[in-house]
Amino acid sequence: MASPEDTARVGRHTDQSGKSPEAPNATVAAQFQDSATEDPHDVEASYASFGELAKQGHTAAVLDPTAEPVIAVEDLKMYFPVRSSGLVRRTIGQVQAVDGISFEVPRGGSLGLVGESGCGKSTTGRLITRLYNPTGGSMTFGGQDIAKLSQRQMKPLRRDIQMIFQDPYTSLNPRHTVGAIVGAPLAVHDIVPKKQILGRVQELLEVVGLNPEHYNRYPNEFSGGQRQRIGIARALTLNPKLLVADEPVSALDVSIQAQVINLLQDIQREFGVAYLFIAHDLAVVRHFCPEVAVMYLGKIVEIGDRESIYSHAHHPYTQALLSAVPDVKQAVIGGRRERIMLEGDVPSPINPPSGCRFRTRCPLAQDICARHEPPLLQIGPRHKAACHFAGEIGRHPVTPVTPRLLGTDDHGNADPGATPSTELTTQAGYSDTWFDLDKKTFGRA
Amino acid sequence: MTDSIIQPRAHQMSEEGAYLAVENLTIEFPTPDGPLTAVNDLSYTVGMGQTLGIVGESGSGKSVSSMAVLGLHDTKRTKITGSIRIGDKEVVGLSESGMRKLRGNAVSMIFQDALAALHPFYRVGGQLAEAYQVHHSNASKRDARRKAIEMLDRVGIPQPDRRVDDFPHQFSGGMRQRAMIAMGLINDPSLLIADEPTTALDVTVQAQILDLLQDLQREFNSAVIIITHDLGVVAEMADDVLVMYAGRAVEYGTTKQILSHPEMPYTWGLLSSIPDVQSDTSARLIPIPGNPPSLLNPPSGCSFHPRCAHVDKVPGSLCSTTLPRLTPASIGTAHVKRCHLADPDAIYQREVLPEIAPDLVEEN
Amino acid sequence: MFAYIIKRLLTGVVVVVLVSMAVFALLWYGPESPARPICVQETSNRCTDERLANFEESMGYNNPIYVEYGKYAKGIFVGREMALGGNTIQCDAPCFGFSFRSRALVWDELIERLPATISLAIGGATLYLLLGIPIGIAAARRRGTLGDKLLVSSFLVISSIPYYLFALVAWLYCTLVWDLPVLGDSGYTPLLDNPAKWFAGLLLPWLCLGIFNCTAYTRYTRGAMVESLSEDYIRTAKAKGLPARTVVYKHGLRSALVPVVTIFGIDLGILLAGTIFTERIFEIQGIGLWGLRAVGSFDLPVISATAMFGAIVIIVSNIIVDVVYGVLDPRVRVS
Amino acid sequence: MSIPGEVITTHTEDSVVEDATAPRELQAGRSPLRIAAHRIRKDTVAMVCLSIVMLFVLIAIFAGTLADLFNVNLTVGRPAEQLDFLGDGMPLNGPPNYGFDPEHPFGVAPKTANDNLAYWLYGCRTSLVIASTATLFATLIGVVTGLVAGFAGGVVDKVISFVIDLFLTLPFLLMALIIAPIITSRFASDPDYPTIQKFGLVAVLVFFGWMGVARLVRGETMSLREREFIQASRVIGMPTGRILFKELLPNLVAPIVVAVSLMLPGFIAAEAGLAFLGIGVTQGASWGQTILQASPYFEKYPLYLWEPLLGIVILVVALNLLGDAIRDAVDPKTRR
Repeated sequence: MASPEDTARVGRHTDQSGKSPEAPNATVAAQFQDSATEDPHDVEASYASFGELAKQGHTAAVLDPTAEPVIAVEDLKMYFPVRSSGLVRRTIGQVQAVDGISFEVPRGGSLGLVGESGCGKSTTGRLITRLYNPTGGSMTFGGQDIAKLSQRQMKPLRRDIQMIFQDPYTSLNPRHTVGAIVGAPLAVHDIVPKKQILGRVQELLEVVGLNPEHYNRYPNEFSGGQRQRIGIARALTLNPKLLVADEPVSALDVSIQAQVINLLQDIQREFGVAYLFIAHDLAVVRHFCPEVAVMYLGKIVEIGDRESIYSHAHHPYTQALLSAVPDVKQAVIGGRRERIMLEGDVPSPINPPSGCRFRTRCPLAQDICARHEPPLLQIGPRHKAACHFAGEIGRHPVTPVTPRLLGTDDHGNADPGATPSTELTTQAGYSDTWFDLDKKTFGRA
Repeated sequence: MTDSIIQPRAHQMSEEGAYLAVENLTIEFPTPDGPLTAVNDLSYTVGMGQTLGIVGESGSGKSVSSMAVLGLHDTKRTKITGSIRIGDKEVVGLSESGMRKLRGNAVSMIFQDALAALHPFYRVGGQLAEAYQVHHSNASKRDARRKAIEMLDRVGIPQPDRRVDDFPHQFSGGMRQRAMIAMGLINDPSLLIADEPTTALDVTVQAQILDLLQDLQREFNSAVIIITHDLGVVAEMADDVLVMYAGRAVEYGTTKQILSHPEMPYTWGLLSSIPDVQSDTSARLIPIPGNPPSLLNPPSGCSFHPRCAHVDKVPGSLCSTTLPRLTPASIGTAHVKRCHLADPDAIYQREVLPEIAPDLVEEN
Repeated sequence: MFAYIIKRLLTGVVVVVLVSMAVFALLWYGPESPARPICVQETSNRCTDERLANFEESMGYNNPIYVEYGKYAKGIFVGREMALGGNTIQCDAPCFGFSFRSRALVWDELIERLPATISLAIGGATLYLLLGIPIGIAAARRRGTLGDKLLVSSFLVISSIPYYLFALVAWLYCTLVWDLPVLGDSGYTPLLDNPAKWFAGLLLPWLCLGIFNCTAYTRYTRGAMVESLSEDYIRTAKAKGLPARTVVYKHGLRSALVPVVTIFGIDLGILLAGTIFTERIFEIQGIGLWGLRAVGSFDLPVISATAMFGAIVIIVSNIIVDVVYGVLDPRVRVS
Repeated sequence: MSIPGEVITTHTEDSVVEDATAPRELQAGRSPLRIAAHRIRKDTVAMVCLSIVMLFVLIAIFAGTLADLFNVNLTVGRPAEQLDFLGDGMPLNGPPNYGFDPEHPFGVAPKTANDNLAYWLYGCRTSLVIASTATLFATLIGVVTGLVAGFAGGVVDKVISFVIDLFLTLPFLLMALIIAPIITSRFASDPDYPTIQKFGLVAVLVFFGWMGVARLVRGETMSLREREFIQASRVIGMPTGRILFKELLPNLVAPIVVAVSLMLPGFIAAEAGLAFLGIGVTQGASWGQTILQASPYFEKYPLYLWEPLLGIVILVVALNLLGDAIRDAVDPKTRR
């Protein structure tokens, strides 16, 4: 019920099944029949009491600040050509789906990538798994820049970078058994002899909480949550170091979402896998990822650890996003938080606004925002924000903080006396010195 | 059903002037695999100016029950028993023409996917005007168009006099949902049913739509039912909450009661399986094990018992043999629950809350 | 949209040119000598090698193929003079040559026979649309009932029968066996000569086309309606309080018609391009029968003209379908 | 209309024979195709049609044996002895004027006095051999071109799509009428002329019959290519060949089976139709040819026409209904 995909799928079989003649009834009936294909007795979690069940649930993931990056992405770009529809199909523009983003994923840790639809977060995931060839930038993984590798050179590295997909209904080949799906990576990479594949598959099914005896069943015999587990098992087959999880739970029912999130955390603890966790649900990302990057129109506008982003957001977009999330427990304590309402819609990525891309909807926007793109500035030990008026909610500075770095005056006009700072970089990680917003200089806090 | 003895009245205020009163509603569909009871003995009320949130998983019957309020089920293929009273009118068994006078007029509905719910071939303004004209037969085309523009303006669509001639696909997702709301409110309905109105939308747009709905409700003083799977939406929007599982109401009360003192393990499960955007990071995410049940072959006794982690606290095999009645909760007067647990609130406060919201425990 | 139509038209022209080239080449390289049929015809079956060579010479078959194709193409646009057994025939544009069999200009014969084919196709199409769409709607509204099931399965059986056998049996019974007064006299009389005879002569073929194809259109319409009536916007329309008639006809039918119109456009093109079976069985002197006779006697210019005619009709009807699609569906119109 | 290229593409409407609403099937460890096969086995209409088709296939295979069994053959009859030239030219024994003639169970033809049963049996063989050969080749060509166009995309797809559209523009019947005699006329004096005629006909049918499958496979491939499971296999590092044949192709089996099952009756009808128009198999036994010869005698000798006509109609209808049942059974939209 939750996702539009789900609904669409349910809608689809009713169109043609012709089983129930009246439209609303047909939809309803198909829905129930759909959930009925799931085996009600196949409860994966084994528990005796609530206490035990609770122990299987995890608390929020914790950041390991000493972890080395498993992947460092710098200035990554992906432009899709837009062709005219006329007689001659010329390239008339580019969708700047991802436009110069930099971040690191720590080894064994998780980075959350959040943003609204169309912000480029899924494209980023597909770039890292090299489903797309990047337009520019670098992705350093294991000492190699995988952005520039050919598909052939990429093959050995594919073991280390795997992906979990959003839609459990289209991400599994309906014509293959679960065993074939989960074992395919082994067969492709010729890692173990054919005879041992089955053993490994059963082991993996057990890891993801499925009955290992079900290896010769087909995906259509499993529920959405179980299918997602199969997808996870497939991604784990090659013992990857990095898993790109593209909205892994958004197509699932609420109660099933928690099962899958806990499973992903179990896996992280057991195998030390790092996640790039792409999602639009800020609460889930907060729980799952100690570090979060917020994207808007192909750019990272703010990135930092959980505390920085969720409690001390400095970018007005992050603040608006957070204030829009409904909060269950707030209602218990009483009332609702004040919301920052964003006007209008997200502009087209084909022709993004000049300067800061968020300025058309930003309550703080001034002249400088249209003239200069704000640099992604490190403003804390693990916190970067890209805003000329970076500041905590309600405490944004009156004058921009960036002119001296950019070599301009407060309105963004070129200041002949100033020189742009050399401290602005696109580096992926955090440095030991950062920009102090109060003093407007670089230094350690 | 003996449950009908207890008439749940969630909100004290609405006891007198309930605009919509659903009593012992049961909806059954014949399917090739046998009859399927999608809604079973459901009762609730909504008063003018009040908002009821109905929460549940896929197939819990939340949409089916509200579609029955509008009589949208095929009468030939659906067995509906019980009573639905809108104002003073009994809707169950009402003729098609009588039903039609209510639909879109006294009661209107907003659907989840506005792109699919608006006709792709007709202009937005035309679809709004049509909704107006069908209940205002003496209104001219011009009046209807003026009304459409006025409503588009009311829901915050910029340049409504120009956008009125757009087709739905020319609108953005948020604007389509606004247009849907404008269509729902064009005849000034007393009851508005919003079926997952924000599920397909981004979170900032969702916030806009929810705010809009609240403002409009205040303005029109209508009764609102909001159907959702998102407890956060309910927490922000609703005065009362009805939690449904496998076609039955399992818990019903004021939002504050339900969210702070839930007494049914399924509600606990819902609360514990979603993280909160501000909660303590030491809160655990505890899923509900297993999958939603089949309604063709529902579990015996309490339909939640195969997934319930607290069955061991109920003596004997009561949970799997006997369907618990809707009984008053231990805390609060306007609060009923369907559970065999003897002192659910204590269990919640002692066992569940420390795991899922340790910060809230300390406050108590 | 305009640019799109221009693009489609240009592609269409390319396709027609390719078709004409292909047919020209086929006939040129195909039979033993392309001049033999005309030689046989003109010499009343006394075509000696010498005479054949003469004909080949005068027809230009000794020249390279591209030269002759050039002449042929030029003739279509500006006309040309053609040699025939010592005489010269003036062939005005559009010149597709002359028929070897009748010695008449191909274009004139085509124009003469066109009304028969058009009458046949339009009449048949009108009938099957008028029958098929309403029955389809009715079936969709009563979907799942016994009547619907019976109708749909019997129509499935009928539409599975090869059309020409259906038409043949109808003709045999109506004409030979029962000798029905009106239905029995099939054949084509120009509408302006005698409207009653025109009608009587085409009635049986119309009925055959209409009844046979209406089974298919009933199924298309029913399927499209079933799909359209299960859309979300139908539920919205009901929830607005619209009367059932408005819901079904204004909201449901409008979107159901789009696929039906698409199929209709393509079918009409095929129908116009190749009513060979109908014309052959009912002896209607239309384009199809003309082409069939030409094939039998290797009447090369007529064969190429009919092939090009068929291709043009199908291309044009495809373009019209696309345009109509755009008019019906605003989502296509804008993009 | 019996245009093979269009057979598949025009079937856009939903399942017509309502699913036999079988009780919930036990789906443990069964592939979607096996589930489909199971549904077909439960479908009475489909099973009856399948039996009919199998019967015709057996007749085609054992045409010679059956002809021997009835002691009839294709050799030219003896018109002078067997036909009543003084009367109406009808046979002296058997139908239509006399009762059953055990020597010629289906009667003999007027004018030639050929044995109808022998021509019927061999006509069945001709129909099925030509149609199934044409189906095989048209499917092969269609699948390969469709797969390549759909998966490669870009220029390759544009070129293939143009060719498909070009072929769809050609009026099938007319072109078949033109091409068939051109192919065969060169071999008019060849002793093996009937065989060449058959091959020519197969070539024509394939030539104009592959586009439907190609378009279908192209479309399916394009939509499957975007599915996440194909992307998943790319992420695994699966080579393109393996993706095409191990991941994509198995998902195309169902639509291809449906296309084939609807193409076969189309070709049978087309073969007979061409013969009826005087093209195609004019030498040797063909149901269409017999129909052409029989229609002038219909008034006096209806049985002569009805024999081949019913042969075609029963076979084609059975195949079409079977194809329809197969489509319902494998259609992922009707599957739960």
